[in-house]
Amino acid sequence: MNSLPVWPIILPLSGALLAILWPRRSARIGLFASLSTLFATGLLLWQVASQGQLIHPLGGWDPGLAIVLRADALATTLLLMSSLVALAAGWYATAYFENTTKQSQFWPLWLLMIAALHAMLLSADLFNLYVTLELLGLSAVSLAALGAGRAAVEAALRYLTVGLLGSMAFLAGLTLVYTRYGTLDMLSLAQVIESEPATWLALALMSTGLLVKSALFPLHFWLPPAHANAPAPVSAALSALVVKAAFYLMLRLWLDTFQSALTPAASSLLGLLGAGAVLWGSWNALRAPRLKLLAAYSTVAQLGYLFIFFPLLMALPPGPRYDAAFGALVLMALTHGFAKSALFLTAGVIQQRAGHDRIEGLGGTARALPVTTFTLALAGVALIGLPPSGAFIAKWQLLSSAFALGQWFWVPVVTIGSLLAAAYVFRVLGYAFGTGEGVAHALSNGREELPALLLAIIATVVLGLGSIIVWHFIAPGALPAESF
Amino acid sequence: MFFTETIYALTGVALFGLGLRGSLLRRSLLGRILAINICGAGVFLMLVTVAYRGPEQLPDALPHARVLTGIVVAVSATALALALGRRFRETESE
Amino acid sequence: MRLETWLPALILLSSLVPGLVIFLLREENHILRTSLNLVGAVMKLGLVGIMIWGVFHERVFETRWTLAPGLDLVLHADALSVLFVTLSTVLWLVTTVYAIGYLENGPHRSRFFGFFSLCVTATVGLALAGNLFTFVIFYEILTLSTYPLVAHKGTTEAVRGARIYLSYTLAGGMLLLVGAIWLHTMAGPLDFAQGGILGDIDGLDTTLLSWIFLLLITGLGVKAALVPLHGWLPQAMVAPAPVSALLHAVAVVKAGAFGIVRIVYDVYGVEFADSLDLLAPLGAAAAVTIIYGSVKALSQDHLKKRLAYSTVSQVSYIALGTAIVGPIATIGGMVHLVHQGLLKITLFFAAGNYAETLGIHKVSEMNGVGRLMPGTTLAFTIGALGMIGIPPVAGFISKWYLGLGAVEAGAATWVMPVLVASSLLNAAYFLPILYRAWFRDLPREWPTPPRHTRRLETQAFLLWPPVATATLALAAGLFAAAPYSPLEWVELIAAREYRQ
Amino acid sequence: MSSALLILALLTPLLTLVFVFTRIGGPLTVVAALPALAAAIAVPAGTSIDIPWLLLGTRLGLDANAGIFLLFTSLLWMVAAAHAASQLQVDVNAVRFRIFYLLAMSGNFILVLGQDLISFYLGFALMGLAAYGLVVHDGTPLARRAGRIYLVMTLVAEFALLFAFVMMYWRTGTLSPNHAQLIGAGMLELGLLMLAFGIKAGVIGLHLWLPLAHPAAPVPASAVLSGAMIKTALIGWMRYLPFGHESLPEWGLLLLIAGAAGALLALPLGLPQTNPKVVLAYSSVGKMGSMVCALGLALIEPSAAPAIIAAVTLFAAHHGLTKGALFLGFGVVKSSSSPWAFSLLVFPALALAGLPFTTGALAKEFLSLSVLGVAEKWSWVFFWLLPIAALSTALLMARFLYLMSGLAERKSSFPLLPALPWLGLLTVILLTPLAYDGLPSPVKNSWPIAIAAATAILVTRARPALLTSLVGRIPPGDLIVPLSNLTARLVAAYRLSRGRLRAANEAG
Repeated sequence: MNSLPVWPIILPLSGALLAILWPRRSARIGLFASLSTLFATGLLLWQVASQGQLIHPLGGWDPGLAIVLRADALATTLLLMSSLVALAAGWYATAYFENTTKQSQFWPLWLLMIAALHAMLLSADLFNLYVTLELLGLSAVSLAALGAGRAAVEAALRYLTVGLLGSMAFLAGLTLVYTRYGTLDMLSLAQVIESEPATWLALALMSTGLLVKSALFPLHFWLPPAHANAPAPVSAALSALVVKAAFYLMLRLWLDTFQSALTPAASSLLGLLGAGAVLWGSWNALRAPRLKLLAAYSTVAQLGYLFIFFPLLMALPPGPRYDAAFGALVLMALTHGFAKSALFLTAGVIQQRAGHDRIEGLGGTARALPVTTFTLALAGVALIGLPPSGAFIAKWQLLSSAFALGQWFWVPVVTIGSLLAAAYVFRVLGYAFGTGEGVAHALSNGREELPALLLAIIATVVLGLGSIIVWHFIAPGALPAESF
Repeated sequence: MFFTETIYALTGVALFGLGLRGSLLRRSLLGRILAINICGAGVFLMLVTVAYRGPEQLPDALPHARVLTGIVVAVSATALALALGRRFRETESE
Repeated sequence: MRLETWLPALILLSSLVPGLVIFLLREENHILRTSLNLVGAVMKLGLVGIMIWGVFHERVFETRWTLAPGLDLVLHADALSVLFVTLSTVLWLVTTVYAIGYLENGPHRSRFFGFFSLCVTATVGLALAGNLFTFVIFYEILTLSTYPLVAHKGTTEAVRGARIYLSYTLAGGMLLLVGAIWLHTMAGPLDFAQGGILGDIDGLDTTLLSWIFLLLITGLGVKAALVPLHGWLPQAMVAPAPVSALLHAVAVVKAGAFGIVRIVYDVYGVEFADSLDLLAPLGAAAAVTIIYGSVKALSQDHLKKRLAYSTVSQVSYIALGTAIVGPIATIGGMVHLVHQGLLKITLFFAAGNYAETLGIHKVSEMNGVGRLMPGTTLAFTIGALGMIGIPPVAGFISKWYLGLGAVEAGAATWVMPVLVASSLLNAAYFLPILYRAWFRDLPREWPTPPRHTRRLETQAFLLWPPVATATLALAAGLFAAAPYSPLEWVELIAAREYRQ
Repeated sequence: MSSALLILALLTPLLTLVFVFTRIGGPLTVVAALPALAAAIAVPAGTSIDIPWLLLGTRLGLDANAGIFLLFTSLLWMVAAAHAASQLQVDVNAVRFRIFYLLAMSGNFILVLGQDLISFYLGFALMGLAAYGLVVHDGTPLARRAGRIYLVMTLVAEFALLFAFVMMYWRTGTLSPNHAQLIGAGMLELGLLMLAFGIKAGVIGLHLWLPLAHPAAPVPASAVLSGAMIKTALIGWMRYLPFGHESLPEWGLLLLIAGAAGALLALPLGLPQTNPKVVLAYSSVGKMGSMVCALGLALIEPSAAPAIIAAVTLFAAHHGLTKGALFLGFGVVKSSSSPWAFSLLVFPALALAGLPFTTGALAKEFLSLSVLGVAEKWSWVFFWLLPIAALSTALLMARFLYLMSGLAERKSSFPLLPALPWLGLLTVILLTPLAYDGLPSPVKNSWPIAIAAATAILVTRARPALLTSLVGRIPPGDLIVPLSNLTARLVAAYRLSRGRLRAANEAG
């Protein structure tokens, strides 16, 4: 029964292979594969919820040798998010790539990417992480290259070179860890790690690699062109899942494996970079001329928020307040995932309807595409962190921990970030509500707008009102105790 | 005897450094791809030296397996980079 | 399914569900949309009636829903929240009728009524909020749901006005949020309790509490239009009449004032706030706003702008009542919450009628309007007299209690001149309008030919709401001492707020 | 029964508002005042009813002098209404006039009958604002200016009264304080009270609106304005100053001096006027001055208070009726300009001046008795004041008659129908002295009339250059003219500076 973690990887992989064999029916295969992956993830989630962490060494080898798959609460939650977003984006992709040759090229790469992503989420071995990271990078780059025109190819190339450099750095760090501790299994490593220069160097190298991949502030230059020029469903996956996966690895390394080797200085550096990302990303998003560029910069900003959690989590002693903050971190990651993918899908719908996605030319969208505008508004609300969305509660916890720890610095950063976010979201809505003939064609069929709407509703209503599930599942420690 | 391992390790590090410098500074695409490959080779060399457990014991098999996987990954990455480079050159005209 | 736990949620849903359904309706099915609106409004009124009866018999209604560790969404019906819920429900019903008439064949009505219902849901949620966390949530949702209403017309200045409105209220909301989180972290979950909770928690650093109070009041001050933060109100006059009526009399402005009342009475506790001498600056700000609003209203020729500035000054009466420490001043402040709502909504309905039927927007164009539209102008007169504080209309009662409260608190020396000055200023900018309407004769050429229906001066849906709210205002004044009147209810609240 | 009558007295004017649009609206306004008249006669003094749910708990009732006030006020409202019904048939704004007339009437009755602070204030405010409608009725620029000045001063009076009542309610704790509870009023409270009722009574200095508003209003309205409405200030003072329980020497002195000044200045201000109605207005200022002076004395000497109050009430009744008759007479003479009507007009003029066997003499006698009885050092003031006041009134009446004579040239028949209500009023004034026995000796106070008649004949014959040059020199409302010019210049300067300011930052 404990072979469940394998399925979320095998199903998309086999789907990719079948899609290559029958290119004409690739769309149907792709959808079926995504659906079955979602089902498998659901099963895994139910299993983990009832029995806790699940370890599954592939092929029955003993831990030293085997590729070990570990499915704990955090991994399965992100797994669920990625399969949901993948399903919705895939569903939209069938309409987006309708009767174009790209349909058959899109699906194999898409399913490969999902497989790589799921493999990375579940792997518990550092080298395994390197391989899956690389796989994810390659598939993401080729998907990004599917975009029309020279700009897409150029952006994909820069994404590839930067990605490879990141992986090399990760590999070098990995080697140092192996020379020092002789094992790469994360669970056993956690007990053995000491705080000493060699470990710091290893962690620094690995972290740099991951920061490049997750586009944290100074290393974010490759993300906006890549995400802006990629086709809408691809950029939705890139922003919501691929970048988030790199962040997930940072989380795993800094909070689990290398927990004891960390110094407050390191985590506050991360926090500072996060703060920079929030301000720089939001400022550029406000000045972005195109909707997808705005969404890309907004991703840079939102990731900044996630990194601001690091210094807080580092400073909090384990206890209800730590669990509350950790739950908030996961909640914010989830909300951003759903909201950002919804935003990119709507951008795709608008681009196809209006022929361009220049924000100034969005006049009349509210009249022509009411459902899309509503989705845009909902996604915007989730990005800003206004009440009905999960991000609101996450930001409440973030600021609450900041106040509790007396780290005042994050409060103005988050406030200004949220206000800037409000500015760029409502700038878009202002144009959408305005007059003008930007979006000429009338109503599109439901198939295109529905996935984005569902994602946006998850981000705002489900995660907004049902946010307590995250704490139940991820950090039960925070709940019953009303002490703090 | 101790001497050979450090040489290999040092050359590994040197190659990694050179590859890194090359990939950052080179402007031509081909140059950057080659530099990344050198960087990769450097890391693989380090891995191999780690596997060496003295003259009398057999070297540790795990790093060797990892080097093989690393090489496969590096090759596929280079192939993708070259393909994208060609496509990029083709679209020069746009 | 015990009633006590589900009634507040039901009240919320009774406007949320119709709102969401209306969003999906196409423009054509007019009947379904109108019936949905009215059914929702009437049902909500019924539910609120049950709640009033319940609260009167000391039954506790509370819906609790945990959103995060230590953060519960609480809808709790105490005397103060029921007062505000009743006001907003009654006025929402009237405004819905008015809006149906006003937007007779305008564009985007589904979108309008959808956000309209969302806005009232937010207001009712805000009123029923049981703790500061819930209050902040609905405070922000209110901003979101009113933005599209202000930008409804889609013209450039409508979008510009909406943008200014949004930037003010979002910034205010952010300040309130940060203050609320800070307080929440320091003092734990802040469930509103009669007489305030911070007084009992010892070991709180008072300077921090003062800073937090400043943050909270500034955040709320934006919506309550205290002077430096009132800039958005005249700009939001670009919205259609039912929206500006709703914004000014019921939802947005009242949310700010109600928030200030909640913070001072149910979070800090008025004695504790006074011991930190936080109320004096609040009183000063309110006084300045009262005078500033009235003076600015004098020079506005555009009717709705003049009413907007009058709102700026009138809402600060509530803040003034809160700032004066004493049960009678509290009564004055809280009862003005209801009276100002009734009076101001009448004035805006009348202004809407003039704009819609006769195409008049400016005061200078209102010559002889009384002869053309006697019903609306009579309602306008009652509203205006109420605003000035002439008995028997409701405004007088609030001014009487505010004056009395000031004397009781020994603050008569500075409150009395403010009240007298503002009453005179109110007279100075309302009576000329009445003079023009009743005494001046009709100009020869008319802006737009008046569309006379056979019997009524304007459509029934537009005429009856102002007349209804005017009679309500008159009744609230005339029968102030009667049981179940707003004054009686407020006395019930004020008595509990003070710990003898 | 009596309580029903009281409520009816209040409600009928408001109910008739509904019929005001119909043809029978006019006559109905007359009927509206009937229940109040009946209440004044039938309802025994001291009855009161509590309505807890109305306003903040109202108490309606009649005490001793309120009965007399109600009597002559309702009579005057009725007669004036009848006169309006006959005269105003042709006027296009008749409906609007009736609305404001009825509102003012109900305000007046609520004020008289309302025992508690809130209903008194309600009456005060309602009457004040409705009267504006009457003053501005003709719509001429003069009327609008008079209306504006009247409104501003009335509003100041209203809000001053509101906050005086707030402090009084806070101090006494009850909504209807009796004289005993009123002791110990603060300086601010009494000051606001004096200001409010001073404006209403037209005490000198605060009288600026009176000579403008009364003439500007149509005849029936000015009759009621002069006859009934300014008397409400007296009711206010009598009810809300602690007469007989506490001596307030400095406030009493203030009232005394202001009253005396009013009485004395009325003559020099009134004589040069060219409009007869303005002369009457100034005579009202004079008469109110003497009444206020008496009340001042009552404040200083609590022991004399009850007698003085009774006398002042009677004097107010006399002045109300005669001044109303004079205004109505002016209306009849002006419209018909028949010498018969003019001759009839002489009678109320003489009555006002205190002709023996008329209400004038009676009221003056009672007043002097109540005032001179006081042994105190102030009695010399009255010893001189009363005769001079009488003389000035006589002279003013002479001036009035002289001006009226110019109007009554044509030989036309006596207009019986329109003058009927006026005649009814005259008979009432004629008959009231009979109700009181012990008439004062005729010779004692007829000398002022003799002197006035002599000077009048002398002046009309000789037309001394000095006097004629004075005619028309003082504008009606005297002080208000320089004052309003000053404010006009101030506002202009403010707008100019703001305009320049806006231009500057537009240019900048």
